[in-house]
Amino acid sequence: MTMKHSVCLLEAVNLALASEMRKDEDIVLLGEDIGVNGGVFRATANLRDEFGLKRVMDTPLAESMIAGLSIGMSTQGLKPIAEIQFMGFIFPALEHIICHAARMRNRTRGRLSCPLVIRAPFGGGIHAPEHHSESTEALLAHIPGLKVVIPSSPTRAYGLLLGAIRDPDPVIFLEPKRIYRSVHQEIEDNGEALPLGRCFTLREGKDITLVSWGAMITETLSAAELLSEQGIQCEVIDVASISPLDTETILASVRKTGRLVIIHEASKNLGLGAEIAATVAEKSLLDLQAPIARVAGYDTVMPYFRMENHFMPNTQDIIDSVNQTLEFV
Amino acid sequence: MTMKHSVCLLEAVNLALASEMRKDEDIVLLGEDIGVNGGVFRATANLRDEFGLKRVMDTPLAESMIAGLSIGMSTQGLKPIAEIQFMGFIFPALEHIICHAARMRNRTRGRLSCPLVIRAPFGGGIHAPEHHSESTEALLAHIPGLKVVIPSSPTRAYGLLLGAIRDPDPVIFLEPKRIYRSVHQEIEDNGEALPLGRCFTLREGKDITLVSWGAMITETLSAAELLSEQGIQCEVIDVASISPLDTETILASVRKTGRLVIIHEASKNLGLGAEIAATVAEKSLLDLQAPIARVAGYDTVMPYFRMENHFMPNTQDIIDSVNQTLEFV
Amino acid sequence: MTTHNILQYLDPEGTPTQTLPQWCSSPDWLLRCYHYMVLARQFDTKAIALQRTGQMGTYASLLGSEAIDVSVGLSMSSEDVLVPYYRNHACQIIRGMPIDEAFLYWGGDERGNASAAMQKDFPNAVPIATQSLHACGVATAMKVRNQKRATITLIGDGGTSKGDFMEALNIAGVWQLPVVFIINNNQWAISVPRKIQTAATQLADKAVAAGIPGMQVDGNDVIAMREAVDSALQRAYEGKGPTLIEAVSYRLSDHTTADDATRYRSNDELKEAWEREPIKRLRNFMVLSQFWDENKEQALLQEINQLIQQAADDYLTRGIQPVESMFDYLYAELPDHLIEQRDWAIVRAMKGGSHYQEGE
Amino acid sequence: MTTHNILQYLDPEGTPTQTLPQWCSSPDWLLRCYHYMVLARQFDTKAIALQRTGQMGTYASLLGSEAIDVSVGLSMSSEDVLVPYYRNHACQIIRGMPIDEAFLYWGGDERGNASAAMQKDFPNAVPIATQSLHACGVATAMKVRNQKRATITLIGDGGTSKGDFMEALNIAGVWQLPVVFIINNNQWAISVPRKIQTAATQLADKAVAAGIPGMQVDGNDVIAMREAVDSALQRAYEGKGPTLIEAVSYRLSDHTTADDATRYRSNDELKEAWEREPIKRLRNFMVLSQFWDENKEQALLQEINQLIQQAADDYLTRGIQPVESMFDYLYAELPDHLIEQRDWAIVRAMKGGSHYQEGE
Ligand SMILES: Cc1ncc(C[n+]2csc(CCOP(=O)(O)OP(=O)(O)O)c2C)c(N)n1
Ligand SMILES: Cc1ncc(C[n+]2csc(CCOP(=O)(O)OP(=O)(O)O)c2C)c(N)n1
Ligand SMILES: [Mg+2]
Ligand SMILES: [Mg+2]
Repeated sequence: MTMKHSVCLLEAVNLALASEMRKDEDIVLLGEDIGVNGGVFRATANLRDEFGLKRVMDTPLAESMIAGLSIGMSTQGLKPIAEIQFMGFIFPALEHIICHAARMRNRTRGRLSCPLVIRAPFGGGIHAPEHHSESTEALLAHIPGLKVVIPSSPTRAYGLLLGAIRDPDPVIFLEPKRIYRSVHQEIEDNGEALPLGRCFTLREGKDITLVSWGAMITETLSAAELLSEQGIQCEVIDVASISPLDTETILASVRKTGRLVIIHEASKNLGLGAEIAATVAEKSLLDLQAPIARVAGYDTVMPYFRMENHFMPNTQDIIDSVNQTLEFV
Repeated sequence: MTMKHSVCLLEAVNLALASEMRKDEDIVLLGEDIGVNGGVFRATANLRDEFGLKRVMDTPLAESMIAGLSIGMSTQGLKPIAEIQFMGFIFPALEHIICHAARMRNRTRGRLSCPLVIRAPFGGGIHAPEHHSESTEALLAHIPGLKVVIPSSPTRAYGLLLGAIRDPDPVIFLEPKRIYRSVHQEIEDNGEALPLGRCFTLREGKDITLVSWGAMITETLSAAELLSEQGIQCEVIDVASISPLDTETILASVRKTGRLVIIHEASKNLGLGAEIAATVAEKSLLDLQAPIARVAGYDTVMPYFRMENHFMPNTQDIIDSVNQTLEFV
Repeated sequence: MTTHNILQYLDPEGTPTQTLPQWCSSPDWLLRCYHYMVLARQFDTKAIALQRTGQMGTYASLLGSEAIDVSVGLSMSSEDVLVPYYRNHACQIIRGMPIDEAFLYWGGDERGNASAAMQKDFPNAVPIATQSLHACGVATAMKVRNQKRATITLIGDGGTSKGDFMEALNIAGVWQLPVVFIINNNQWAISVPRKIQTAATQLADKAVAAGIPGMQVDGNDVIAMREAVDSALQRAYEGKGPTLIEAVSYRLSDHTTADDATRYRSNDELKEAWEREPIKRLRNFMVLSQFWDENKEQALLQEINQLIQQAADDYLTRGIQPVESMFDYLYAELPDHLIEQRDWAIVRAMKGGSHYQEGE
Repeated sequence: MTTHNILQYLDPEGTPTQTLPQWCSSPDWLLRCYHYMVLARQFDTKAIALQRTGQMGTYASLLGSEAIDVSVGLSMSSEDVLVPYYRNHACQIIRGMPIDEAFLYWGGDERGNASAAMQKDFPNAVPIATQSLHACGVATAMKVRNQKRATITLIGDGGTSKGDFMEALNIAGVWQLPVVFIINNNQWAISVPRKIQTAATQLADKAVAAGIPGMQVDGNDVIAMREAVDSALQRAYEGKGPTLIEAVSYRLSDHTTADDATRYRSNDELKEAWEREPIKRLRNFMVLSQFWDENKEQALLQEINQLIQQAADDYLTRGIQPVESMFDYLYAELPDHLIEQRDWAIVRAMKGGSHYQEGE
């Protein structure tokens, strides 16, 4: 019998890590402050005590190094799960991620591969210092050979992280830190993974399709709830795996509703919303009864925290956009 | 009286560098092998001889360093023009480009700024080794605070590079190496810059809009020429400044033609084509008489050179796509 | 392996351990130094109080690095350029950053980096070790222009592990740049102790890889710090190239207000470190030298208390920036596609808009 | 500054400069070594010829680094892992890479990295210095699993300036990893001479920054190379941690076939470097030791000539990969959105398709 745990998203990450590390000796964790300290957000709390120094490694401060080490380890059969302390510090690791992790299997025609997970908290809304609030997931989603996964609830964090760890290819697992602790859910630690590469339809509706991921799912669901009180039925899709993208689910929904609003926190220009909109415009143009709207962050630098709320879309913005899209004739 | 030079794109770059360096003492060049060797493609040939060691600096091998140095210099009033030997090696420099060059002005509310240019050859088609053929311009175009410019002819290389050097903000200048030497044009070295942030309409037409940039402009123009023999009039737009994007020119053209094909060598998923398609789908949906088509590289890693031609779109692909778009009713 | 003898003039009790430099016989510099060290500490106390009461954001305390910050601040000329990391508020204040704007930065407001008084000094840098390279760029500009100026840049012990730092030492060596690298070796990088950062005997050894001089200095001893920084600056001014100074200190605070250091380090270690702290050491020496007494101490504390309180008040009454400031400093000129977004941001922030906030 | 004495046993003429290791009295190892060095050189000659005649792509010659490559290849056990840079074809061939597939790689075909015979060795790495960190990851896997194995990774002198290399030395030092770093200091990074890379006296000094042992070795002297590599491997097997070896050589070729070194370096320097080249040195010593004579030389040259010719023929007759191979190795399983692109690629490559090429 497995126990039920009432956990927040952050604890769900911890639960999934512990659960899988018990089953698979090849899993090792590495990153800055993940050991004794249990991570600056405590995502790896207690794991050093349970699994010891050899499986939970505090590294010196160097993200390029963390990625490079992970690549080396993964080719030899270990399953590294690296933490980048904040997504704003992932840039030094990009050369390794783009040139090696994403290419090893292809480059060696399958002789070597890089089954690894790189976890990083991302997104704004917690009044953190500069570079602690970015949403640059689109940069990673553009790279062939990577998978990029973003959970939006404790349940999906648990299931998707297990899916990411078991995946034979490199997965970037981005954790929306704004909702790290906001919601608790009952989770059974049953080791059941959720599939990567699939959207989750969180709410069915016939009037309009709302597509989002990560922390913005919260506002998207609130908007859908409020709109339902006005008789508007929104279909809410959590993209979850932003790469590879499950376009089928989105297209099917748009075929049904004829209207699409995409919501994301990242800057609008070349955010993932662009790809979703382009794909729909390419494959389902005739199904559209209104222009595709994107509710997104501005094309400017995420401001320091005193103004960060002005940058990020909120529930009202989504409602406004939905109303506008519905009014279009 | 200024002299006319018959130059290829590569020589146009050299001409613009020399021309502006003569006028502006603050301009310095730095990069790997740009000095005595004049650059692996010879873009900086003879400049070391003319301007000396202090203005043409061979650096040790480290791209993060090249970008970091450039940032430091530019804040103090120098105008560094850095060369990254191939765009495939720009990744170590991204932290500096994204976190500092693109943000310095904003971060200091205008007290400091980073007027610098980072040049890099990019794109496939010259049978080069791995990592010498990528087109990851979309990564840079997603970053607020940068400008990203791509010439597609000797004339535009000369004019746009002058524009980039004189720009008060950081500009990434990507040179399509496949057409480095393919075409010669007569250029008057008159120091006249072309504006950044503007598309160039290379050919007017009423039937369909073709949007492209860089080396693919060659195939796009060929396709337009061949199609014109069948009586199809293509409007060809060279985006040139992929960030900030001149959406007005594109939208105006689509309003006229009602049909749009976007052509790029980079992977399709989240390539710049996605943003262009999304913008059109958002702002000009009702003008569209057919779905927006993207003729682009596959969502896979650019293969080693023996197969690179299979990856890149060609003239026939563009013609096919245009015909398909025109047939749509 | 190399070993450098650590440079020290005062022991933890403020007693000289060797013949002091000539300038120590006059109180001038020492008094200024003490003034700013006390100011630094009071700034720190106030900042933490503001954070704890929800009036400021996450804050990186400089408790324990006052001697480093202040000696660097005092040794630099206004012509020099400072390229700081995120723990150099005291140095920044000495160089002209208004105290209220130092608070403002930690309050999450870009105007904290904007003061014209900061001249060409760099703003705080959060991405670790990147500043080391920027400093080399700044120094290159000085060198290209044949100026007799220098650049000083600071970094933590953790930061020395990141490639950028080593790339910076290297280019400074090859190009013989007028730059001084100062490592604030406070023994901890958040929860990671110095010995887990590197197997190098001393952080000053990093200099060997770049063929530049490196030295280890007692970072709790302002006299040693001044000597080291002055001579490094002198070398830079004279075209003799870069210097690496490892200043050995201890992070007496949590990493930031978001951290809880008791989770990973022992109380004993902390208590012991307090024995070596820089302010007491200098005060003892000044008392010993009869430059200082309890009356002066009280007067100073009160003076600075007022200064800090005033700055905090100024900070707290500073209104938020207009929402369009998000756009207005991105480029020198606003690109067309941002005009629409800027207008929209203004509308959203207005009464009735989706982002309207009472009282802004 | 540290200074290491360079390790050398044979002078440029092949005359011993000090007492030789015991194993030198038997011809076994030396003959194998010579065999592979000659093979390396003939491979090189053939590769350049193939490139010049348009039958291969840009090629990085290993002329002048035969002693380094071969001694490393021979010293490693098959249990060890090689993490090469792009100039280690000889080492890769010794470790099992089929010679025709070595050509294939430079012919622009991913199958050149695919041979099962390469086991867990890394493929060629074009992005400079990244391999140093991969090697540390490989060595970490060995250490975590308590295996008595080691990792060897190579890099150029230019590569030592990139942050990754220093980060790699550093982590290897902290974690005491079973890894051997070998710098092929061939004096040039394309057109940039060694002295413009770093002000360090020796590249071996880079080790000091990481607190690990470093040594400088004559990279044209196989005996010195074997001694250095063997003892570094031994240290690694025994859990004593990493070693840095700077192998001093000279790039006798252009950087690659796309380069023209006469643009930036003098003929005199090159001529002088040829005096020190590794193959002649070993041959002279073997002749001196009566292990070798002209008959043997001719027989060997002919044997290897045949081998290389055969490999080149095999390479040239190797068909192109099926176009769908672009997709089939991207992920373990083809994601849905690529099915359509894959089908499309196949159609485009077929007769009548936009990418049809005669004879493919
Ligand atoms: C590139 C990068 N990675 C990670 C972080 C997160 N981080 C902030 S401070 C810190 C520790 C820094 O320690 P140290 O360099 O010793 O400086 P100290 O804070 O002790 O003064 C870390 C890991 C960061 N800011 N930048
Ligand atoms: C990160 C990166 N930057 C630039 C290049 C281009 N490049 C290829 S080889 C080379 C010089 C390398 O010199 P060195 O490390 O001394 O090795 P060598 O070729 O001399 O053996 C350069 C700059 C690259 N491959 N990777
Ligand atoms: Mg520290
Ligand atoms: Mg070299």
